[in-house]
Amino acid sequence: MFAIDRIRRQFPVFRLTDDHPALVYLDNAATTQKPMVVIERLQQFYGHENANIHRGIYRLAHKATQSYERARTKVANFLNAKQPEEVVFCRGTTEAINMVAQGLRHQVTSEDEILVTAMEHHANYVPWQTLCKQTGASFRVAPLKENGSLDLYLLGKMLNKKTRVLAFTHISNTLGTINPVSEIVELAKKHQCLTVLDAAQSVAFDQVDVQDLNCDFLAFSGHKIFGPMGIGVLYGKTELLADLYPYQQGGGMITEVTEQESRFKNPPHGLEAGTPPVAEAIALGTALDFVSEIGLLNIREHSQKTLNYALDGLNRLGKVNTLGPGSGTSNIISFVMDMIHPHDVATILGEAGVAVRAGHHCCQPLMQALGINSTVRASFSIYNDTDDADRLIDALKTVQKIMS
Amino acid sequence: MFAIDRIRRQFPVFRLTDDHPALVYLDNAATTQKPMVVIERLQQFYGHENANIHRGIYRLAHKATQSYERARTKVANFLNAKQPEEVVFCRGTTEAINMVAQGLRHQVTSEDEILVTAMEHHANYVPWQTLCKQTGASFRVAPLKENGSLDLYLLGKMLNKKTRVLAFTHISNTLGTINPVSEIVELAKKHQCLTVLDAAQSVAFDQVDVQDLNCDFLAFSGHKIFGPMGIGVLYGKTELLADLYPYQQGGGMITEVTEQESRFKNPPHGLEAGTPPVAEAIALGTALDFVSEIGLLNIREHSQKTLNYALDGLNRLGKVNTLGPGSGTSNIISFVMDMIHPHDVATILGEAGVAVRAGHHCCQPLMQALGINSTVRASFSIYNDTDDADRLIDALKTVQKIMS
Amino acid sequence: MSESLKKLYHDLIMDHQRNPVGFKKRDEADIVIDAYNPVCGDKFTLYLDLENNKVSQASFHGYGCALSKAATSLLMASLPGKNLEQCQQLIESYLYELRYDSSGAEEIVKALSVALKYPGREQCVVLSWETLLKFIEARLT
Amino acid sequence: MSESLKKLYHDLIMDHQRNPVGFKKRDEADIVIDAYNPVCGDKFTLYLDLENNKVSQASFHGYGCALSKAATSLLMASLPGKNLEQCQQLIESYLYELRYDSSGAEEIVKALSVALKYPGREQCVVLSWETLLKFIEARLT
Ligand SMILES: Cc1ncc(COP(=O)(O)O)c(C=O)c1O
Ligand SMILES: Cc1ncc(COP(=O)(O)O)c(C=O)c1O
Repeated sequence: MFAIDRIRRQFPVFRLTDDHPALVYLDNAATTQKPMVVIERLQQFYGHENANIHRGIYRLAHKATQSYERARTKVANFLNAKQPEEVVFCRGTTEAINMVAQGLRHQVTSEDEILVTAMEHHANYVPWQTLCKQTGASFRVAPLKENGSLDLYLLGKMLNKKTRVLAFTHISNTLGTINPVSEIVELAKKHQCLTVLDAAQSVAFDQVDVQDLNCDFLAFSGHKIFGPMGIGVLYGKTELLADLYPYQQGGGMITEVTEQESRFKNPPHGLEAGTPPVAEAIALGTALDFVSEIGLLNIREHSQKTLNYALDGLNRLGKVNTLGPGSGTSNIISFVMDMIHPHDVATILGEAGVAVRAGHHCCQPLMQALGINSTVRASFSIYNDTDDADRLIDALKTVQKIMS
Repeated sequence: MFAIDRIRRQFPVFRLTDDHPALVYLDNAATTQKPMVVIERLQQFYGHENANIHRGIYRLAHKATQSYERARTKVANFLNAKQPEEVVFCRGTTEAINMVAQGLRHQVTSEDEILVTAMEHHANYVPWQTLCKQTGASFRVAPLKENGSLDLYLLGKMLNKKTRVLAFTHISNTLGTINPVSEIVELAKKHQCLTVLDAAQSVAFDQVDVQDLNCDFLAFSGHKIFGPMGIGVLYGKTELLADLYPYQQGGGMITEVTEQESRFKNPPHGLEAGTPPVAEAIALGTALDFVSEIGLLNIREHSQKTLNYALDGLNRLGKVNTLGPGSGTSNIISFVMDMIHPHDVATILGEAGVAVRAGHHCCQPLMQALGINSTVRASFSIYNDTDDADRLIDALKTVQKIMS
Repeated sequence: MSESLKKLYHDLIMDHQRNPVGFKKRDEADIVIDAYNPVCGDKFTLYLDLENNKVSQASFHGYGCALSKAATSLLMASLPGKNLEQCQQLIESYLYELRYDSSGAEEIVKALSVALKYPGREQCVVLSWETLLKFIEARLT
Repeated sequence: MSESLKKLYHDLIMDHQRNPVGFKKRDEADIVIDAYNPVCGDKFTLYLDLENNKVSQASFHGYGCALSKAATSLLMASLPGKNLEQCQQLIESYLYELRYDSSGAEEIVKALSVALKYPGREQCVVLSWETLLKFIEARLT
């Protein structure tokens, strides 16, 4: 049984105070709230374990280094990576993808093609576009079917022996569409093409197993899975991480520096320049423990159930169009209301204490493909229940009343 | 009066527990300890104010955005920048410098020269060396005088009309040498050369006024000034920030994306791709408030006094050589002991509860210039007192006894 | 519905949004200006005709929220008969009232000024006005 | 001084560090190997002569901490008279004792194994040994 009350109680933000009268937080795709254990882990580190890592010869520094590396192991286990060395800590999904794109820059030529999809977040679109501008490679965008799902047939046809990278998202942060990752990776592998998976939305929704999916690189953000901001993960297969030119250079990633040249450590440390967010990495480890304890199967089931309940309510409202093929399969739903602008919806919802996002959700190319300007997005997590969905629907009724 | 007891009490790490029997923390150049206000600010944000920024239309997101931007203003005031827009948040000094180096890449040619000094931290050395390898520009290193201070005469001669960038440190993290920034900037300005100041060690020691120093860019790390890890600052003059190609691309820094091209926001937001470390930026603002309340003049005076007290003790010990010209002028001191390896010193000190650093301090070129392999470094901050210095000296006596 | 929301989605605003003044495409107009906020996707095109240096006709078309539509509609309603200097003055005083002091303003401006109290909504009520202001400033110098 | 430190800076170790076995440069040796850890800056050069496939002379020179010097000195003392296979076995059992079980080891190995309990000091006691092991493994295959 999924004990929602017990889970909610672990999130201080939902405790009723004058500041936050009964928050209905449905903006989980932007960032999740933080459970007490994660907040306390930060507090414990900064209050009692704080030291820089990197070969400190005193106990505090040694202990910090060990905790940091233990967090790496936790991430590796969470993703079922082959070894902790496949896990590079970085700021978040955005930095992880930029690290790969710029790390490949010295290898990419004007003969090459880079393929992304029309449903990518700007973070998995613009870095590749930039790489193409820098190298002369061709930037190609796999189109969607009319229902907003990826057209696998056309994707397959766009892949060819020139395709160096296929970068795509696991779950669309706008539509909630779940892409068939294994199938897409298999298509790419036929052409020896590198696969970069944006897992920002999937890691907190479903079990993500990198060996099973067989993607070459994967990126996610700690703050979207109950962890702190400023920490994220680039996973990469060992030999492929080693091929990346270090995105940043500085302390901790060096073996030797002379005036003539520098030599860098192997990954992951060779890709982590400077003082990393040690406390944040450790607290991310705590967040992953928290998730594992609840169980991703339970999380998926619960979020789907809650979202489907909300979806029913939306459909009964009338004059609401839900977008994309994924409605009801993930924890994200996007919709537009007849003749009512998403910003007006979000303002009125916000006033009713219901937090949703309105806009293009950093997916302008997707908006262009769908022929719309913006949507209202509600995204559900472990602490949302049917009461939250009811409050959402009630508030939408108010919207329709005001705007009619 | 500098009320050291009152200050120490604000740092939980110094409360005596079984875990930390009377820690003597002299590794402040690596990272500083955190006061309660900073830890509590993080707790408050993650527990009650947590939301992503970037145009959220509900109150929580709006408040987070405001707090984040208020932290930017605090940093600007702290540095006496002309406007908040000159402050870009990033992970730390290392990322800030890499942002500048890579941001200039499209402008640098094989005709250009980049000048650094022989006392730079790897973070202000290797990114420039890399930029030179990428562009064919010449990498030049200004030498030190025999006493370990910068040779300003030779520096002036190495500057010429081809010099695009002069990157140098305010305070050497190894020797504690304080460089005459204004004088050096003036030399550089004669040749229209960009100046990049590594202020990682100076912001927590002395008032740093960017208008006064007139440097073009400046970098520092939050974790070295009582703030959290994972947050740092790139300061840049407005029109120069605008010249940098965005180091990273993703959400929040875009105005418009089409398949053909993308347009970016102006700095600072155009240089902050993806979800930034919002909580950490806000807590950095709290840390700067904390510093300002104590007063940098007081901090400098106190750290110098404590360091000089320790220096006396060191000199009385005998068979100890302090390095560099800066001994006693900053809060950092490096030394070597006759016939005793720094690692053995640090191990024995560590066992005595005295935390110092031993090694090359991410300054291999400096070590080569000094003809040594490593040093022992003790660095002092506001919570260190003469008792700490006494404990250091006592422990060094033990070292000499064991190793004799 | 809260008092504040009632003010924001005031009848005066909703009237403008339901029946906007001069909501029609006129590609043949003397002056055609795009008021576009790429960040939120709102985009209006403003069409002005000048006769004897005065605005003889003003209309607009495009896509935006209730607030931006009402604000643009109000702008269109206010322009006819004014020369560019007068238009400039009008816009400047609108923006001033909105941002600093709407106590002496028309009821509809008072209503629109409530938008500034709402997260992320300021752009909606100034977009068209500021775009036209920039255009006029460039024209007049 | 704590008990643990007494063990680490044991007399046996300090004897080696004060009077290391075969501490001399011999550039003319049959085999010259650099044992270098760029991260900490320690660097020893190992010099070995072979006669009838056996180590006839072993010496070293360079810079390192007390522990790395003692560990290298012990290595030099242990090599003479052994062929490469035997050297390999010797090193492997040293590394095993150090890391997993020093209960049956010589006193000095027991002392050196204490280094593994100290932050950042493991490299010191294995650097020369592992470097030579790698060399021998490459030679023998
Ligand atoms: C002078 C100097 N520059 C740069 C750095 C790098 O700072 P960070 O590791 O926080 O990026 C440091 C600290 O290690 C430093 O002392
Ligand atoms: C699918 C997807 N990719 C990338 C990102 C960017 O993540 P971050 O802002 O944490 O770097 C997000 C979140 O905004 C996302 O939803």
